Amino acid sequence: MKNETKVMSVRDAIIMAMSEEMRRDENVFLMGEDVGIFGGDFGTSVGMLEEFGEERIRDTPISENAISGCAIGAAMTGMRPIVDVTFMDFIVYMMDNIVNQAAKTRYMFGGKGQVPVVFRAAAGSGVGAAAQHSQSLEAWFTHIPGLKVVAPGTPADVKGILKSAIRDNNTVIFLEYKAQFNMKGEVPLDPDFTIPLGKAELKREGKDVTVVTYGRMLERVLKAADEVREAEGVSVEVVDLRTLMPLDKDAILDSVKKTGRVLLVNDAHKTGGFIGEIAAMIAESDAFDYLDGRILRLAADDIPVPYNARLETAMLPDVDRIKKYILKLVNKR
Amino acid sequence: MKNETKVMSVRDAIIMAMSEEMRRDENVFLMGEDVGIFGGDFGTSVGMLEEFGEERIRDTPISENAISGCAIGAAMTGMRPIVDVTFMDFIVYMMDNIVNQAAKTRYMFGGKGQVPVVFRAAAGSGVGAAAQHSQSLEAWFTHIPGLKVVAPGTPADVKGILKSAIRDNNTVIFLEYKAQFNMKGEVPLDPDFTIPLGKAELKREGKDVTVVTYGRMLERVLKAADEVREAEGVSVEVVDLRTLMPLDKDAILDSVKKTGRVLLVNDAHKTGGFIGEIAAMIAESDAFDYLDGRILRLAADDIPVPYNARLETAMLPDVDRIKKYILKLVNKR
Amino acid sequence: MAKSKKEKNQAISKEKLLHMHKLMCDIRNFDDKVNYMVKRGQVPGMTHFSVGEEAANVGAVAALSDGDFITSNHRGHGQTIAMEIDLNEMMAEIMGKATGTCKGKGGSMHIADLDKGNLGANGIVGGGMGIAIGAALTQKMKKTGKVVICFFGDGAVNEGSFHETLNMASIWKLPVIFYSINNLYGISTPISKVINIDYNYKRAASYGIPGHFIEDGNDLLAVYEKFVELVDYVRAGNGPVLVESITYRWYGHSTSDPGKYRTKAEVDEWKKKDPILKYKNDLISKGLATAEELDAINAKSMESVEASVKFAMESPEPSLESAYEDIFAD
Amino acid sequence: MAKSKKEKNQAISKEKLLHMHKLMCDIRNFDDKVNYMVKRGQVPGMTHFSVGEEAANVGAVAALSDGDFITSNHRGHGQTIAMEIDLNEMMAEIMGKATGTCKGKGGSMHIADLDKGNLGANGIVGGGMGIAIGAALTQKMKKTGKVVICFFGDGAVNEGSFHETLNMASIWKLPVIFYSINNLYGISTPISKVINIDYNYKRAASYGIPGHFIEDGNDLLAVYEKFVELVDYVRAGNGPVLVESITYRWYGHSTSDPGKYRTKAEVDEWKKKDPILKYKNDLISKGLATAEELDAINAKSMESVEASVKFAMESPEPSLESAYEDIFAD
Ligand SMILES: Cc1ncc(C[n+]2csc(CCOP(=O)(O)OP(=O)(O)O)c2C)c(N)n1
Ligand SMILES: Cc1ncc(C[n+]2csc(CCOP(=O)(O)OP(=O)(O)O)c2C)c(N)n1
Ligand SMILES: [Mg+2]
Ligand SMILES: [Mg+2]
Repeated sequence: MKNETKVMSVRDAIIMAMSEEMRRDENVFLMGEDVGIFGGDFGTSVGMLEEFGEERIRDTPISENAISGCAIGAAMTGMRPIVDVTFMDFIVYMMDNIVNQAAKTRYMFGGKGQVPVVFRAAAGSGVGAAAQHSQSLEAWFTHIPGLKVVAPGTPADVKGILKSAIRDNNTVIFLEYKAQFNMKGEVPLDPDFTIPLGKAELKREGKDVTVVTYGRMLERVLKAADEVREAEGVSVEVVDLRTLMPLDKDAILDSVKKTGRVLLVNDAHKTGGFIGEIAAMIAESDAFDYLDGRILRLAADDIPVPYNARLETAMLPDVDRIKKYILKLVNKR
Repeated sequence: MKNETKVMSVRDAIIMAMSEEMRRDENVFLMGEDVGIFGGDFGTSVGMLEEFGEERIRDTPISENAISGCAIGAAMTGMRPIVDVTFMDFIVYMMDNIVNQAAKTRYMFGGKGQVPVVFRAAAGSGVGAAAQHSQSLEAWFTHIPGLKVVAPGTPADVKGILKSAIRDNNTVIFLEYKAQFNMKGEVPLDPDFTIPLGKAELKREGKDVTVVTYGRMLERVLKAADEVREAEGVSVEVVDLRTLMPLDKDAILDSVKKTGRVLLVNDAHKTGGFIGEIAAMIAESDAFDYLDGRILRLAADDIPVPYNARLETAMLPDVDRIKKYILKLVNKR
Repeated sequence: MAKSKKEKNQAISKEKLLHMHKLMCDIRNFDDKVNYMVKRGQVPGMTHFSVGEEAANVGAVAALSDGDFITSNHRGHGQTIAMEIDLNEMMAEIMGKATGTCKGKGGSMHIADLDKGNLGANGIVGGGMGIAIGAALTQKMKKTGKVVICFFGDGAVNEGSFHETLNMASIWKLPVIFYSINNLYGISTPISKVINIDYNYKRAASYGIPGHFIEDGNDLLAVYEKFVELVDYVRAGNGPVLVESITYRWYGHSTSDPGKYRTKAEVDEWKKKDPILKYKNDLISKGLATAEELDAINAKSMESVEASVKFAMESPEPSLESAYEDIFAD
Repeated sequence: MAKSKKEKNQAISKEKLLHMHKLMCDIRNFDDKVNYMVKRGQVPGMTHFSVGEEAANVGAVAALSDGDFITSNHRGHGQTIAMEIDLNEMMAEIMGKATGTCKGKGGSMHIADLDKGNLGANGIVGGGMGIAIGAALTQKMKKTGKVVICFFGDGAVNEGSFHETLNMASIWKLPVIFYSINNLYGISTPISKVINIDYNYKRAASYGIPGHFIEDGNDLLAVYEKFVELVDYVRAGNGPVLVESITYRWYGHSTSDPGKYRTKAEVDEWKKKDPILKYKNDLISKGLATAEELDAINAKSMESVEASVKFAMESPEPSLESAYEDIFAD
């Protein structure tokens, strides 16, 4: 098993990561609405009830405040809960517990206690679920000291990052993307396979332009990078953050210093989104002096997510727009 | 009364603004915990119960979800509620209503309906209230299309902006600062005095450095600007945003183009804060080409707010640090 | 909507009896059709159906008068049709067209027509409750004499918003009827697994308000008569009430639902309790209408649903620019 | 903390009787002192006092055994002292010193000692309830036999978290006692203005759990005996209970409170119902202790409070670097 891989979906990678960690550590358990016999709103716990039983695959009432609070209290006393938030939009009802409690507990209590909870939140648009079921709200959490935030973009990264998140002794907000549960890729089968939090990965090495991205947009960025390399000979370096907080600043800055040009891409609303923080971080760093052009951003437009599929699609960066921006940076268009 | 002014505190400016609007429009009313006989947690409705009675100065249970939801439903049907959130930290319990309901109502319903509510939230640290009572969370709301966000920094601006917020047909998050309720200044007595939302003001004109700020930090920025001008002859232009959303981009960019150097200052946690958005906006604009140096940020450190007063103070930009950064930008230090 | 609040004490007019039948048929036919289209990929997004719950919806709304309000939830088609929102516009909305109630921007979960007293379907469980009490507060402050029905499911009763809004409505004596349509499940989760009492309407006691129970939510006249009583009570300024009716949804929770959590036998059992069939038999046996009359209404309803599909199909997609409109009010 | 859960059926040992007196005196003296210092600007931040509520706090905690847990709220000094947290460290915390329970980073509203089963005072009304049921879930999953008391006020009962957590604890039969200390006001707002029933403990019925009432929350033995019973019940795996006691806070809500919402007469009336005096008279009249013994305990308590002030005053301020520590666990 050590070096074996298998092609599987993000959904299956999530199930595998949770199941392995639950086998490994009896303190790990999953709770949330319809995680049991239903197998999760997005099928991300199908089969787990059968293996782990009702105590550890815990169906809850529709009570997001109690779910999140209960997870935190359990974590403070020795358990390691995973919460299936389902649609990230519902995290609005968990804000006190995540922001005022989990993030601050250890600090307020002078270094005592820890809150190892993973909140798995299905982010983003792409399934025709409209304004209240399509948000990517990671920027709320990256702003709060004491929280870790991760958003892997491939099935393998999903497995490795989720396992690290479960093992981490802090509260982790884990973004998974509704539009990508069926996305497939090679995933290591080794139950010891993990990916450290806080480390970005160069998914492509390049010298002309740096593109920094994470989560859902990685797929499109890679496609765009490959296409512009192919068609225009532009060498794009793709920095896949995977972890937003703690942020791997060095990976970003090193790449920017190398290429002198940078495009930031994510799927949250542009204004106030996390890529704004990255732009600011670059602009105040010594990498600024290496910049050959503006720091460009591509993100979701600043509108609530519309229901109509064409409109929903249009508000997001697509491969063409990403390519256009890359070429703009190298003055090819 | 037309051109008269009076020196008064921020607290009194708030009371005056609300009272004038309540006299002017019978649909305006105030609701929140202890707004009645107690006069508000911060004294911001003292005396109003006596003038307007219990129906319009409405004490509520400790039920932030119901308070915010009720305000929104009332607004959708013709009223214009003002909600005293008290400590901004408690807005965690209002997130669904503000973000999923108020911000999206008009859009989701295809342009029907409006939600004229003002949420007055006491932000920031400075009163020894520790991690759960000291946050400035404006960045959560500037990220959500459909909301307006304002943060005036002088008693006169507080009056003028609050009145415009009450008259606005959209949901407005109004930041007031716990540490500044007693701050005094000249305030116009004219009940027709308002300040338009979405317009920044140059609080100082200058040519060497632009400092963009808002809210609580304005006072410190002005002091720093005056002191460096005095002591070092550095001419600082201070752009006071007052409104964060909609953002007066032109005011910022024009100033940056003029000075070529920019410092951004606020009192929220640095990472993911709203000034990061401003930095990103500058870095992707044509003003980038005018920059003579990095875009610097000064904000609260990325730690939960500690109780101890010295620690609480140290985590915030003070006049000296602001001066140091200004001088850094002009290479004087 | 009923025009008179006195109706309880009078015989219900034949016109009204038949109209309620029509509305139930509309709901059934509309949702059957949408379900059919969903299965064929002709509906672009998430939907939730009211089939099986027609009486529970129509009976409640039928007790309202012009100018009254409702708030609805994700399973809103039934309430919305009962509120006489245009079928063409509803179908167009579900198909994401520019002619839809929400110009194609809201979709199934947000169908509403604020101009007609429907303050919104809501994608957030418990999300409409605050809006409902706020609308009721306006009626009280402005002394309009209008009332609000706040619709929600059995699963929603464990949201904090339920507790906070019932309490606030009670202490302020707001004219709102909290109405839990108990279809026994929240997605896959049986209500018996998530509350430790038999029926949720009993929670009214916590707020010092009356709790009412409609044991057979598939009995249109029982629902209607109860709501006439409740609307009267609430309109008279007595403060809010909580009412619960028992019914069942025939289809899965939403667009895709493997349905492992309930047996076919259970579903079949409930299909026998078909609210439309029951009402039809009722009217016929009481001599209030003939089978022919009722069937003709259904046939017409099917036609109007087909027409709504045609309307929707022929309607234009919203323009890309329209995505950037309607965010802020002037 | 009591070591035996059988105690209810036995006479309470004299040692325990006197120890409970000591704890009440500690709360009184500690908070009197802090209040004195607040008035002189010697305390840097927000504080809330437990004076008047000593019996309601001590009687509850005294029924716990080692290894049990509490969650507390903004008015946490009383519970924390009852949990035997070190007075020196508490005073140092309130003065923001490095030697404080939270190294000066938490302050009055967050005094806690997680190592001693105190899962935190909490600045968010209702914020500790989720933590309480989570701690109870751990006990249940790990079969530790330990229980949790979740402390909150009368005002907190209208938070959504109250509803959601009581329900969840009930359906999962978690070992937690929800304890509302009803001091008649939430800041300035009388409980009678914000609920439409007489007592909140009756809301237990909504969750299918027992509701208990302690009419005189200033009667230490009444509180203690009720809690011995409840702790037994909960520890035996019967699921949660809700209990409410009536008491009164003598001081204002927090550091600054003009107190216009209640009359001096009312405050004076309640001061006559002093829980410490009552207990003292009780013990003396039953011949269980002498006035001298009790006064000596109080005198010693005052000394320890003075000593805590000295300790706190002499303690160092936390270093600036310390502000940047303790954010993440390894
Ligand atoms: C706050 C929130 N949590 C969870 C969901 C996901 N969700 C949508 S419908 C539903 C079940 C609702 O059950 P019920 O209230 O009984 O209504 P029904 O669907 O049975 O009509 C859930 C959990 C949601 N939309 N909003
Ligand atoms: C979520 C939240 N809302 C409001 C407050 C402000 N607040 C602090 S204490 C308090 C009153 C609490 O009343 P009660 O529960 O009766 O406790 P008491 O202070 O009387 O002990 C309020 C409203 C808060 N801290 N948290
Ligand atoms: Mg249901
Ligand atoms: Mg109280």
